[in-house]
Amino acid sequence: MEQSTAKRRGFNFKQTLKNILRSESISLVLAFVVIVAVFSILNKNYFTSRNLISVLTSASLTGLITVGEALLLIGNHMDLSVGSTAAFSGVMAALLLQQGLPAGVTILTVVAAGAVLGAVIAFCVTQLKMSSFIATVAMQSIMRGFAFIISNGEGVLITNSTFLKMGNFKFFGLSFLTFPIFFMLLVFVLFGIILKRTRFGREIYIVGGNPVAARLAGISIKFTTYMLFIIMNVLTAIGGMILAARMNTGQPQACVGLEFDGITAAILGGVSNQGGVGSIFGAFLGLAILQGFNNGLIMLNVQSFWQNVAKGALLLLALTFDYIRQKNRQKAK
Amino acid sequence: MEQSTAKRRGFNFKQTLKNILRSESISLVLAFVVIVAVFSILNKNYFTSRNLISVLTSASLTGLITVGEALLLIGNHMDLSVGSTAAFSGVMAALLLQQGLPAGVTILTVVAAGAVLGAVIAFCVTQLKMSSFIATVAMQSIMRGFAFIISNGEGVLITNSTFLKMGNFKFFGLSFLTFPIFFMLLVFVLFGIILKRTRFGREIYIVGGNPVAARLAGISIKFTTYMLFIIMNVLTAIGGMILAARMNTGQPQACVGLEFDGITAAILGGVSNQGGVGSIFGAFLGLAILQGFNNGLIMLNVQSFWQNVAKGALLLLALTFDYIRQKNRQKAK
Amino acid sequence: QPSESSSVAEPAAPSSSAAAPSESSSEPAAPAEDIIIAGIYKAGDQQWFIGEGEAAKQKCIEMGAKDFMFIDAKMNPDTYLQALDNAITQGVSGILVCVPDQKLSQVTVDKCKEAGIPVIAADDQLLDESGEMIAPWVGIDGFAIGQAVGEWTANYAKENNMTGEDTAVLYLTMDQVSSCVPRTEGQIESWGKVFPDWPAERTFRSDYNGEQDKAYNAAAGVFTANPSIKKWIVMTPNDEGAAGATRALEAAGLDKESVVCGIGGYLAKLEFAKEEESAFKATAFINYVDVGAYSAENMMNYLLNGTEIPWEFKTPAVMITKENYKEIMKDQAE
Amino acid sequence: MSEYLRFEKICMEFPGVKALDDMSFGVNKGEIVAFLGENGAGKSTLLKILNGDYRHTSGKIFIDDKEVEFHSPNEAIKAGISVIYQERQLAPYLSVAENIFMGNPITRGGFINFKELNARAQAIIDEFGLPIRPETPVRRISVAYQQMVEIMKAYNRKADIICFDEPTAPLTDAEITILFNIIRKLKSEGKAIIYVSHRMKEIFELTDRVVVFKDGKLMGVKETSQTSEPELIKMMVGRDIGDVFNTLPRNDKIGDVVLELNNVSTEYVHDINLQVRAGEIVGFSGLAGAGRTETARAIFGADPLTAGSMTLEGKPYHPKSPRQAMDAGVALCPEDRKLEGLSLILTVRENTSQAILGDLCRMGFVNFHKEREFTAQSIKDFNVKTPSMEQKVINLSGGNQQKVVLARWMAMNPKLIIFDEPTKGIDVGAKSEIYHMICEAAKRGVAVIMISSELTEVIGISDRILVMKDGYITADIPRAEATEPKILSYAMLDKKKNQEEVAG
Ligand SMILES: Nc1ncnc2c1ncn2[C@@H]1O[C@H](COP(=O)(O)OP(=O)(O)OP(=O)(O)O)[C@@H](O)[C@H]1O
Ligand SMILES: Nc1ncnc2c1ncn2[C@@H]1O[C@H](COP(=O)(O)OP(=O)(O)OP(=O)(O)O)[C@@H](O)[C@H]1O
Ligand SMILES: O[C@@H]1[C@@H](O)[C@@H](O)CO[C@H]1O
Ligand SMILES: [Mg+2]
Ligand SMILES: [Mg+2]
Repeated sequence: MEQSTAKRRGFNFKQTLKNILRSESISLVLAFVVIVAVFSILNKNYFTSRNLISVLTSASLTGLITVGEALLLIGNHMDLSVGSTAAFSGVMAALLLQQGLPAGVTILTVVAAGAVLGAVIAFCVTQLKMSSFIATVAMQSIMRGFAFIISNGEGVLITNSTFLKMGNFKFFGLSFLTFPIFFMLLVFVLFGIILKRTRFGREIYIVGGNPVAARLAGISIKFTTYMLFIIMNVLTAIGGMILAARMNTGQPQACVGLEFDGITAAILGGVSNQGGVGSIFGAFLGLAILQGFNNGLIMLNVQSFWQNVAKGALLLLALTFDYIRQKNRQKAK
Repeated sequence: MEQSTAKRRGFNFKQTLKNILRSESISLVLAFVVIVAVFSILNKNYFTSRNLISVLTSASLTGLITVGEALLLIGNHMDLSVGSTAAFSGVMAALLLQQGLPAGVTILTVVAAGAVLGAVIAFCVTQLKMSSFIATVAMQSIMRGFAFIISNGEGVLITNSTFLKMGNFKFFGLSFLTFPIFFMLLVFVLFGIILKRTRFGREIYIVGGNPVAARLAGISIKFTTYMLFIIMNVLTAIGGMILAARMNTGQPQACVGLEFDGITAAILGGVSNQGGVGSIFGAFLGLAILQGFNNGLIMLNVQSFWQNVAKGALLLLALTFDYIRQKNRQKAK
Repeated sequence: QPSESSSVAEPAAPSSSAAAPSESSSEPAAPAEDIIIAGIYKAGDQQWFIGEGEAAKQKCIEMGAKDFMFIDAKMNPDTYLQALDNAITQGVSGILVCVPDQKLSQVTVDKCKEAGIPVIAADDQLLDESGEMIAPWVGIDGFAIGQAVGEWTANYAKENNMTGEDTAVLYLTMDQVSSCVPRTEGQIESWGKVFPDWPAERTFRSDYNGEQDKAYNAAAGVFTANPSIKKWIVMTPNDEGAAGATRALEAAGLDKESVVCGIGGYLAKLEFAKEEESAFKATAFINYVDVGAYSAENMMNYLLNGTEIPWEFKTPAVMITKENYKEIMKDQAE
Repeated sequence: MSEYLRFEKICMEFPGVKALDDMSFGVNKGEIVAFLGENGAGKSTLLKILNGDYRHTSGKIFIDDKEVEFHSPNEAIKAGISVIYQERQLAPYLSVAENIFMGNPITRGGFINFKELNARAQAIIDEFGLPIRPETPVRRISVAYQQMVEIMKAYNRKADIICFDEPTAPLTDAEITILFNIIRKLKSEGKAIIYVSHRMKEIFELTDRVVVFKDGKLMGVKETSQTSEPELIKMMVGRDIGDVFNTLPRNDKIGDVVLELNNVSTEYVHDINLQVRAGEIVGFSGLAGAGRTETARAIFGADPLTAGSMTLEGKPYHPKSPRQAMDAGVALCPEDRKLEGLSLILTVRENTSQAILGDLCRMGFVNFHKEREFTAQSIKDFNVKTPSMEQKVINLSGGNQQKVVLARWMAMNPKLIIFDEPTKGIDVGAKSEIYHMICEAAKRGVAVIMISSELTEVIGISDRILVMKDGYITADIPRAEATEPKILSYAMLDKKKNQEEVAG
C-alpha cells in the first residue's frame, strides 16, 4: 500500500496544485488572498493590471534576492552584503558604460565581478571557517565603501540605450512582460526546478540539514557553498544592473537593507534559517505577501510611521496564523 | 595528579590572567594590541587618557548591546530590534520627562517597557515558535514606527537635570568614570560573572548548545529565553536613555543598525552564532577592537568611504588571523 | 510668506521642458472637487518633510482639492519609483516630489509627461544630465544656505577673536547624502572669503551619516586628535551634526570657547530653549512650511486656473540664534 | 499485586503510527525489568511518556499507587524519574562535571561552586572507575565516554525509578562491566529499574523480568530465570531465527588484496599496517577510544594522513575527501547515525538515496520514479518501520534510523565497505538479516571491514580480527584462533608502554 501511494504522487500540474492546497503553504496562500481582497475593497485601483505591473516591477529586484537568500538559508547560510553589492554593481555598470564599453561587455564584466565576490565570501566561509553572518556583514561594509569610492559618492548616469533595455524592454510589446518582470519570474521558475528536481538542489538540503553527514555522504560542502554564494551574488549583480537601468543611474547609496527584504520574504515563506527546510514556491508567496501589503499601504496613503508598525505586525500575524494552523492540523490528525 | 590540577584551577586573578593568555582569546588580545600600537605610532594623541575616555564614551551604548547580544547568541538567539528600541526608549523617556514625571519614575517606566517588550519577543519565540531572527526583524519595524509616532518624528528635548546625570555624572569627580562608562563596565563585569559562575549563566550554554538536552534535564528553556530577551531589552532601554541623556534629546531616528554593531563585536570576540559558545570577556575584546579601530580611523582623518572598506577588511583580517592561529595550535599538538 | 523678492527668481526657462505644462496646457482648468495631489518625499519620516507635507496638504485643501496623498520614499530609489507609479495609477492631478537622488529626475519627468500629469520639484531640483533644471522648482538652495552659515560663522569668529593658533575649523560632512554636499561647499566658500589665508593645518573635515551620536563620535575623534586646539568652530550640514558636535565639545570641556552652527532649526530650537547657552549658537533656518505651502499653491493655481507655474522659487536661508528664533520660526519654534 | 511503578492501558498515536496499544504492566522496587522488542516496537516511546516528554493518547500511570501525570521532563525528574536516552543529550562546550550535574548544579548563594562541583563529579567518576577529568569539555572525549557521562548524569539524580534506553550501544565490554556493577548497586538500593536492550546476553545477565513488545502491544512478561533466548525471540519476532552465525552464507574464495595500509598515521592513530582482500571480512575489535573509528575515517578520506601510504587494488590511493573515496569505490557506514549519518529533518527517501543519488539522476535531474522505487525496495529489504517514505527520519525509532543508514551504504555497491558499529541499536531479528547481507556482499567479492564492540559479533562474522589499542594495532587473529579472552587480552595490552620500555 505504501508503495502505491508513493507511485501515485506524480509531478503533473493537477497534482502540484493539490499538493499546494494541502501543503505547508496553504496558510500563506490564504494570507495573500485575504490581503488582496481587503485592499481591493479599500481601494478600487488596487486590483488592476496596472497596479499588478507596478508591484511586480518593484518586486523584481527583491525577487532575485529572495531566491538567492532562500537557497542560502536552506543551505544554512545567509548573505547580508547583497544591498551593498547591488548598489556597487549598478554603479560599476554605469561607469563602464561611461567609459564607452558596449552593453554586453559591461553586463558580463559586472556578472563576473559578482561571481568573484560570491567566491570570495564562500572562501571565507568554507576555508577560513567564518560564519556567513559575519563574513557578509564585513563584505557589506566593504562593498558599500567601494560603491561610494568608484562613483565618488555621486549617482552615475546611464545613457546606453541597449543597456537601458534591461529596465524597459517589453517582450512581445506586452507591458506586463518587461525585462525586469520576466527575468524575476524566470529566476523563480528556474531555481524552483533546480532546487526541487536536481541533484544540486537536493544537496543543498542535505548540506543545510547536517553538514557533517553531508560530507561523509560524499557531498562536497565546498562546492555547494561556493555555488550558493556565486548564485546569490550573480543574481545580485544582475538585479543591481536592472535597477540601475530602470533608474537610468547607478547609485552608490541604493538598496540599503535589501538583504533583509529578501531574507524576510523567504522566512515568511516557510524557509527556515536553521537550514534544510523550505521551497522556492514558499519564498515566492512570502514575497508576494510582503510586496502586495507594502503596495496596499502606500495606495491607502497610510502614514509612513504607521506603515512601519503595520509591516511588522503583518509579519508577526502571518507567522502566528501559520503556527496556529500547524498546531490545529497536528491535533486533527 | 589529575585531581590536583583540578583543585589548582581556582578563580584568582593570576590564574585568570594565565587562562586568558593560553585561551582562545589570545589572538584577539594580540589584534587589539597591534591596533593600539599602530594607531599610537600614526597619531601621538591616540594612546592618551583623553582618547580612552572618548572611546569608552562612544562605546558605552554599543557595549550594553554587545553584552545582551552575546548572551542571546550563546543561547542561540539574536535580537535585531534593539536599534529601534533604543531610539524608542530615548524618545519615551524624553516625553515622560516633558510631562513632568520625575527622573526616577521615568527611568523605571522605560525599563519596565523594555522588559515587557523583551517578554513579547520571548513569547513569539518560545510560544509561537518563531525564529528570533524574524520576530525581531518585525519588532524592529514596529518599534521604529512607534518611536516616530509618539514623537511625531521630532527630537524631544530633555531638561531634567537629574535625568541628564545619566549622561554626565562623574563618579568621585573622575572624568573617566562618567555614568555611561561606569555602567557599561559594570554590566560587562556583572554579566561576565553571571555567565561564568551562576546557574542561570551555565544554563544559557546548555539551552543554546543543546536545547533537547536542556529540556530533558528539566531546565526551563522558556524561562531562560524570557530572561535573555528581557535582559537584552532592559539593557537597550537603559542604553537608549543614556544616549538620550548624553545628547540632551530623545531622537526617533537614532541608532539605526545598532544591533549589528553589538552582534559583530560579540562574534568577533569568539561568540558563535550557532549557540552554546562564547564568553563576555571575548565579547568585550571584540568591542574594544572595533571601537579602537573606528576611533583610530576618525583620528587619522581617513575618508569615510574608505572607513567602510577598512572596517570590513579589519573584520575579515581579524577572523582570518584567528583561524590561522587555531589551526597552527592544532598542528602543534 | 514666501517673499519673491528675496529669492533668485529667474524668468521661466525655455518651455521645451516636458513637465512644465505651462503652455502645452490643453485642459488645465479642472473642477476642484476632483483634484487629488500627491506629495512624494524622499524621507517622509524626517520632521522636515512631515512639516512640508502638512503645509502642502493644508494649502491644497484650503484651495478646494479633494485630497492630498503624502508618500514616503524612504530614501530608496525603488520605493520612490513604485510610489510614483502608484500615484499615476491612482490618477492624481498633480505631483510634488523630492527625489531620493537627483539622478532620478529624468525618469520622473518622463513618467509624468507620459501620463500628462504636472510635476513640481520640492526642495531638491529635478536636473538633467548637464545639470539644467527640467521642471519647476520650489525649494532650498543647499549651496546658498551653506554660504549663509559660513558667513555667519566667520563673522562670529572675527567678533570673538577666534583666529589664533589655538583655534581651528571643523566641517562635519555627510558625503553619502548628495543634497548635503553643496551645503558644506557653500560653508567652505564663504568662510574662505572672510578668511582667505586660514591655514590648512587648522582646517578639519570629519564625516558622519546624519545621526547625532555618529556626529558625536566623528567630532570627538578630531578633538582628541588635536589637543592643542582649544577653540573650535564647527559647521555641519544638519542640526543633528551640530547637536552631536556640541555634546562632544561639552564632554571635552571645550564648549565655552567654541561655536557650532548647523542647518535646519528643528534641533536648534530645542537647544535655544535651554536656559543656559551652549556652543550651538546658530543654525540656518530653512522653512519647510514655505516650501510646502508654496509648491502646493503653485500646483493648485495651475490646475484650477491654468496659471503658469513659476519656474524657480528658493526659500531664503535665515540665520537664527537664541535671541531671534521665536520671532522667525513662529509656530515652528514650539 | 501492586508494583511500585504501573502502566495501565497506555496508548500512544503519532500521525500514521500507533506506537503503543493498550500497554499494561508494572515494575517493583529493587527489580530490574527488561524491555525487549523489535525496532519500532514502542520501547523508547513508553519511556518518553514516563518522562513527560510525550503525552500519551490514553491510559494511566501509577507510582506507589498514586496516579501521576507529567507534562514535562522537569516534573518527571522532580517525581524521582530518571531516563537515560538512546541518544546522548549533552552540552558540548561545557565540562564533564557540568554535564553530570546538568539541571541541578551545586550552588552557593546562586553561584556555582565549581570546586565542590568538580570534586563531587570526580567522586562519581571514581565510583565508575573512568579515566576522564571533570573539567574536560565533553566534546573532547570519545563517544563511549560521552555515553558514560550521560549515564552518570542520570545516576547522579538519585531517582527512585531509573530507565536505561540501550545504554550499551556505544560501549565496549570494559565500560559495560562498570555499568552493570552500578546498575546492580542501584538495585540493591531498592530502585525500580527499566533496562532496554537488544542484547540478549545482557538481559539474561542483568535483569529479573522481561517485558516483550511487538508492534506497540504487550506480548507477555516473563521471569528472566524461567525463560530462554529462543522463547523470547519467538515472542518478539514471531518466529525462530536459530543460530545466527552458523547459518551465515560464508565466502570461501578470498581474492586479491583490495586495500593495503602501510605505516599509516593520523592525528589519532599510529603506524597502521593492514590488508583487506576481496571477499574478506576483517573485524576490528578494541576498547572505547582504541582508534578504530579514526582508522576507518582515514581510509575514507575523512581525516588527513600524517604519514604512511595506502593502495586500493594495487594503485596508490589517497582520498582527500569522502567524495574521492566513494569515487574510488570505498564506502563508510558511520558510527554516530545522528551526527554523521542522517539529515534528521529530511525524509526517509532523501536519506536513503543519498549515496547513490548520482545513479538516480539523468543530466543532473533526479529521477523521482527511480528514487521512489529504490527507496521502497530498501524499506522492504531492511524492514524499516515507517508510515511512509516521506516520513522525516527524526520521527523514526533509533533502530530504524540505523537501518536507513545501512540501506544507504549497502546500495552503493562498493569495492570496500567499512561498517562502524553497524548493529548498534538493531533488534535481534534484523541483526541476523544484516549479518546475512554483509556475508552476501563478501560473497560478491566486496572487501569488508567491520568495526564492532560486540565480541560475539566480531568473532562470529569475521574471517580475521584486528585488535586495536591506543591507536596501534596490537594483534591480527584468524577466526579459527579467536576467542573472547584472547581478543580482550590484546585489547588491553599496553603496547605503547612496552615500546617505551624497549626504547628506554
Ligand atoms: N515523534 C514521532 N513522530 C512520529 N512517529 C514516531 C515518533 N516517535 C516515534 N515514532 C514511531 O513510533 C514507533 C515506536 O518508536 P520507538 O522509538 O518507541 O521504538 P523502539 O521500540 O524504541 O525502537 P528501537 O529499538 O529501534 O529504538 C515507531 O514506529 C516510530 O517510527
Ligand atoms: N575530536 C576529537 N578531539 C580530541 N580527541 C579525539 C577526537 N575524536 C577522537 N578523539 C580521540 O581519539 C581516540 C580514538 O577514538 P575513536 O573514536 O577512533 O575510538 P574507537 O576505537 O572507534 O572507539 P569508540 O568505540 O569510542 O568509537 C580516542 O582517544 C578519542 O578520545
Ligand atoms: O534631506 C534634507 C533634510 O534633512 C532637510 O535638511 C531638508 O533638506 C533635505 O534635503
Ligand atoms: Mg528506541
Ligand atoms: Mg568508534
